[in-house]
Amino acid sequence: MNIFERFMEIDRRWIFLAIGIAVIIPFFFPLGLPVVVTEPVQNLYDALDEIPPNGQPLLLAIDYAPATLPELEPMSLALLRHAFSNDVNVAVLTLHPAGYGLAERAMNQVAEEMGQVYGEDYCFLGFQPGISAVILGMGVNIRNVFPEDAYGTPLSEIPILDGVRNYDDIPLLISLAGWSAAEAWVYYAHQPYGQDVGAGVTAVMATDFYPYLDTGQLVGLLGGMRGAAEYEGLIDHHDAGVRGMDSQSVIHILIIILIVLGNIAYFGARRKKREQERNAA
Amino acid sequence: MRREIPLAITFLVGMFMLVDFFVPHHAVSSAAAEMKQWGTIVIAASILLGVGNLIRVHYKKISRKQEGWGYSIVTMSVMAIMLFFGGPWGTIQEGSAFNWMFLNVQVPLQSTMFSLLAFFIASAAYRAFRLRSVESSMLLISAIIVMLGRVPLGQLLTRGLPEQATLPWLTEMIMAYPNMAAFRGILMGAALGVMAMGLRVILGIERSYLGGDK
Amino acid sequence: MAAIIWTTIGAVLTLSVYSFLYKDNPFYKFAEHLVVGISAGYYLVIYYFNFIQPNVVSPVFQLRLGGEAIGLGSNTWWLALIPGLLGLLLYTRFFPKIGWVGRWPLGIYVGGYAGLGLSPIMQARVLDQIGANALPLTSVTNILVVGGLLGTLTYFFFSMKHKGVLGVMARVGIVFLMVGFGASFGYTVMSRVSLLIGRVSFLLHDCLHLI
Amino acid sequence: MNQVRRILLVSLALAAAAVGSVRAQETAPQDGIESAALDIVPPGPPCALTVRDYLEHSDSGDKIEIEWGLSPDDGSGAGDVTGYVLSRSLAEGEVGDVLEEIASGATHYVDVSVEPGVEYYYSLEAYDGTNSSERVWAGPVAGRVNLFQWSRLSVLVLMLLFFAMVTWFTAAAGKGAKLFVRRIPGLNAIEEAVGRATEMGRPVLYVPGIGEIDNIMTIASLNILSHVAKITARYDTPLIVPTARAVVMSAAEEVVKQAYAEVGNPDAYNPDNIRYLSDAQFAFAGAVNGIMLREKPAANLYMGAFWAESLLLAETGFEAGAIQVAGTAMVSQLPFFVTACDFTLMGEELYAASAYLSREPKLLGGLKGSDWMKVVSIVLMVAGIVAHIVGLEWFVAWFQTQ
Repeated sequence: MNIFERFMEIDRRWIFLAIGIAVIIPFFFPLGLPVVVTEPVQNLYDALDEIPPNGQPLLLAIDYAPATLPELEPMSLALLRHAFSNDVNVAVLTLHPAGYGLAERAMNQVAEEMGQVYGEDYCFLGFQPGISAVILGMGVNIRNVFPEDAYGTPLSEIPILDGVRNYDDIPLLISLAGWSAAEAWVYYAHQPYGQDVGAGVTAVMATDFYPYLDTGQLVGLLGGMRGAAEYEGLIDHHDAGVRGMDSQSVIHILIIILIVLGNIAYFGARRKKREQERNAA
Repeated sequence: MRREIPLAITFLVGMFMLVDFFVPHHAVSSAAAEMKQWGTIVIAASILLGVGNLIRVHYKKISRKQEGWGYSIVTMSVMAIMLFFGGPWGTIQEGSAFNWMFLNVQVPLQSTMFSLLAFFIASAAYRAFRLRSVESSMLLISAIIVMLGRVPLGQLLTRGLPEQATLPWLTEMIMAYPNMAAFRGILMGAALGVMAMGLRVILGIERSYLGGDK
Repeated sequence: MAAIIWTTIGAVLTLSVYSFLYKDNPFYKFAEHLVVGISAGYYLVIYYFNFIQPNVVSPVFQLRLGGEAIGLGSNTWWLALIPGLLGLLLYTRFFPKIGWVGRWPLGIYVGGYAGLGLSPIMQARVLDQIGANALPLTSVTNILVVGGLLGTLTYFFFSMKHKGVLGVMARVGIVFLMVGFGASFGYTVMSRVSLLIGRVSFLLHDCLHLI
Repeated sequence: MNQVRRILLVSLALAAAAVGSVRAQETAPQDGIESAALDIVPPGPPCALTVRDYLEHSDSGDKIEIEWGLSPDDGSGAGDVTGYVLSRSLAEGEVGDVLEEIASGATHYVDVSVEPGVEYYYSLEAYDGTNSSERVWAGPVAGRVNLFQWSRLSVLVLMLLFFAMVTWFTAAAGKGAKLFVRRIPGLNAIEEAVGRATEMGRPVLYVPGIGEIDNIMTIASLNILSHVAKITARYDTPLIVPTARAVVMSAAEEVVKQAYAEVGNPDAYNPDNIRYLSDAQFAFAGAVNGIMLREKPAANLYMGAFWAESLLLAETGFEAGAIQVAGTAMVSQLPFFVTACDFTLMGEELYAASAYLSREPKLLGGLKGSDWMKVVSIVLMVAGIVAHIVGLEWFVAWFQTQ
């Protein structure tokens, strides 16, 4: 067995160890590499930027569960920071039963950081079970589905929701989800009611959403931690997204090096095999 | 009779839901909404079937002292604890013991299992991406371009080149065109497959899910 | 204090799962059986309180007692009985004589969702996609998209042999599929690494306070 | 609404300030506030108020469209109209409730809150901040319930065409017409994998995905499961089916039990091998990984709807040395199955496989119908491209339904 063959059959635990080390190192030695903004992110940024201040609210559906938190929470924070710094009102809700605490956490963190007042700048509608039924119901009247906010206040007593009846009064809706919720908003809010929908999804889901961008069913898209990092760049507030990108760089390069080494070993081993065959013949 | 009734129900309900899409009349949509609600309740009610199966399998393991029966005790006892916290004596609100168990045990366990994928994706790439044939080369090349184009370090590699030669641009191009075309093809093909099968389900030709024919 | 205990438990469980990367071991087995047990209890409780109680139990009991109407389907209290009964029918399978009745709720559920899905799928996944793909062949990218879709669709022809023109097109389709798979594989790496970063930051930041 | 009110308030303040400054030049001010004397001239009324049932999109009869001409003082004339107040009532001559305050310059409003079939009367007045114009009236009008969503006509047409083709081929197949179906490479692999497990005397693991039973992929998977169960029943190979949904578990039990009975080996059926593990995605994946490492199946079949757990399963299965065949229409998971498994049924192949395996002519008819629908799709697409070239944009717009 020559070195190539041995490398071909390398115990994959060495690969695991290399990945483990590669992800930890940038936590201690940040690289701070610049992030290039892509078009779907820019489009979402522009759509939010065009919402008139202190008027009809942005509807932010924080639909993620804990499993996709590291990718999607930086998006929530960046979007909320952008909205609040433009004085855009925000109504937050969630369609995921496990999303309640996460939505509240992101909302409260940014609201506190930027001195926003509950009810006058933002509000939290909470969770309602049933995905399509909730989305379709809101198209008729939001109050049918959410008669009161998450803390029991009737919606009519929340100033920023004054005069907000259904999607006609929502300039933009953004769903952040690691599952099919973002698609459900497209199907049940955009399709029947023409609501402008933007989405933030995990990087793996982003590929599924490209067709929707192309057909105009989505106004913009944030894909994974990278999307969050780009948005953080646009609003000039670097956070977990940009920090995580350093670890990403290192691991991506590591995997590519592994693939290249694997191929060198593959061809090396194949050549040796051929030589042996020739010698045998 | 035993076979016809469920098939007739399937047909009627299926056709009604099909019609719902085309008829804006609120009588239809509210009846459809009601039926959707029923569906979710049926599924919610089924959970006991599953948990019953789980209990049976683990109970057998424990009573027969099969290999690993100690772990079965773990499963059964934490389930009992969760039921106790969330059951009639407990509450499931924020800050309750039930919620704490969920947030501090189940959530970290699940997300850690999810994150194992970071390791597995590397080992799968190492093993499978070989320049063996035209097809596997295409797989490898597009994967490498996209991997480089997605991260800042890859972007630095082609900085200064005209835009059409930079890795992020190439990545966007691959994602937006060939990738989209391929996925649109799969999506359309699969949609037709789903529709043909859905139609067979409504018409009662397909009935494996009811547990076979007889 | 409580917070420290819970964080420590979280850290120990996290490391137990990672120990699986080395090999199957008692720590992993413990974590695996723990999460199965917890989630069984969790879903049982959540399904009851989120679906059964508000939509079946409450309407039936409250409305009969003359309370306020609640829940989505609450026009009449007996309407709420129907899904409750359907749910119960699932359990007739344990009684061989009436077991066949258990197929009714399945029929409603599967038939309903099959019917519900058909038209939106035709609309969003076929018609809209055709419309989006009807591009004037004036640029390289448009030709790529149209050609790629034609090829991929051809690959999925089942009732014709892939020979001649059809064979060439199906081959083009496979090449497009492979480029697409490679691209989305590469695209996904980032998402998976994000999760690992999340866990590592939990270990380093929340547990060990190193950063 | 809030915004309208704010606009009204701001315009009112501006108008008052403007009036104030004009007056200030004419007469010497006694004191600043008094000088802003109130405008006592009401604006001219809006003209030609018309109401009609909203027709543009087929609605459920809950919308009425209202149009009017601008007040002579809106934009021209005194130019001081700040908005319009629209009211709605159920009886002629009655003012009823204020429905909406509409900013000046608008001539159009859609009331989206009417009860279908009920007759309403509308009245509108112009408003200049202090005075209201005469009221203009219109009505009665009722929202008519539409029975068909016309914007979805193209969907219906294609659905009917598709159904017709499927039914026609199904009927033809039923009458004995020979339908050719090409070989699907992954299918033989399933049989080979099960065969190898039998040779090695090790179990077969069949994962029907984590989709609910309403997911068509799950239904296709149960079809394939029935076929696999028949092979394992014949050779007495244990078949382990872990599930993530209780209903899928009970359906899988029925399918496997049935298959064992059909082959004539009902005693070999072991109910403990059809297991519900967990509704939670990764708890399920973790437990299946445990089965792979501890019960050492020699063949792992993954058929159905999979999400992120796909690679978790497939990589562990590879490490455990099993032959792996996957099948899914989840586009996002295909890359992982393709790289980590020995064979993969991609997209529509999963549905085709389930029809193909049953070898029932009725099911093959559906395949033929789907193929012809692909031809129709391609023809439509080419027609769309031609339509773009010759400028018939309406053609493409017709099947883009939003």
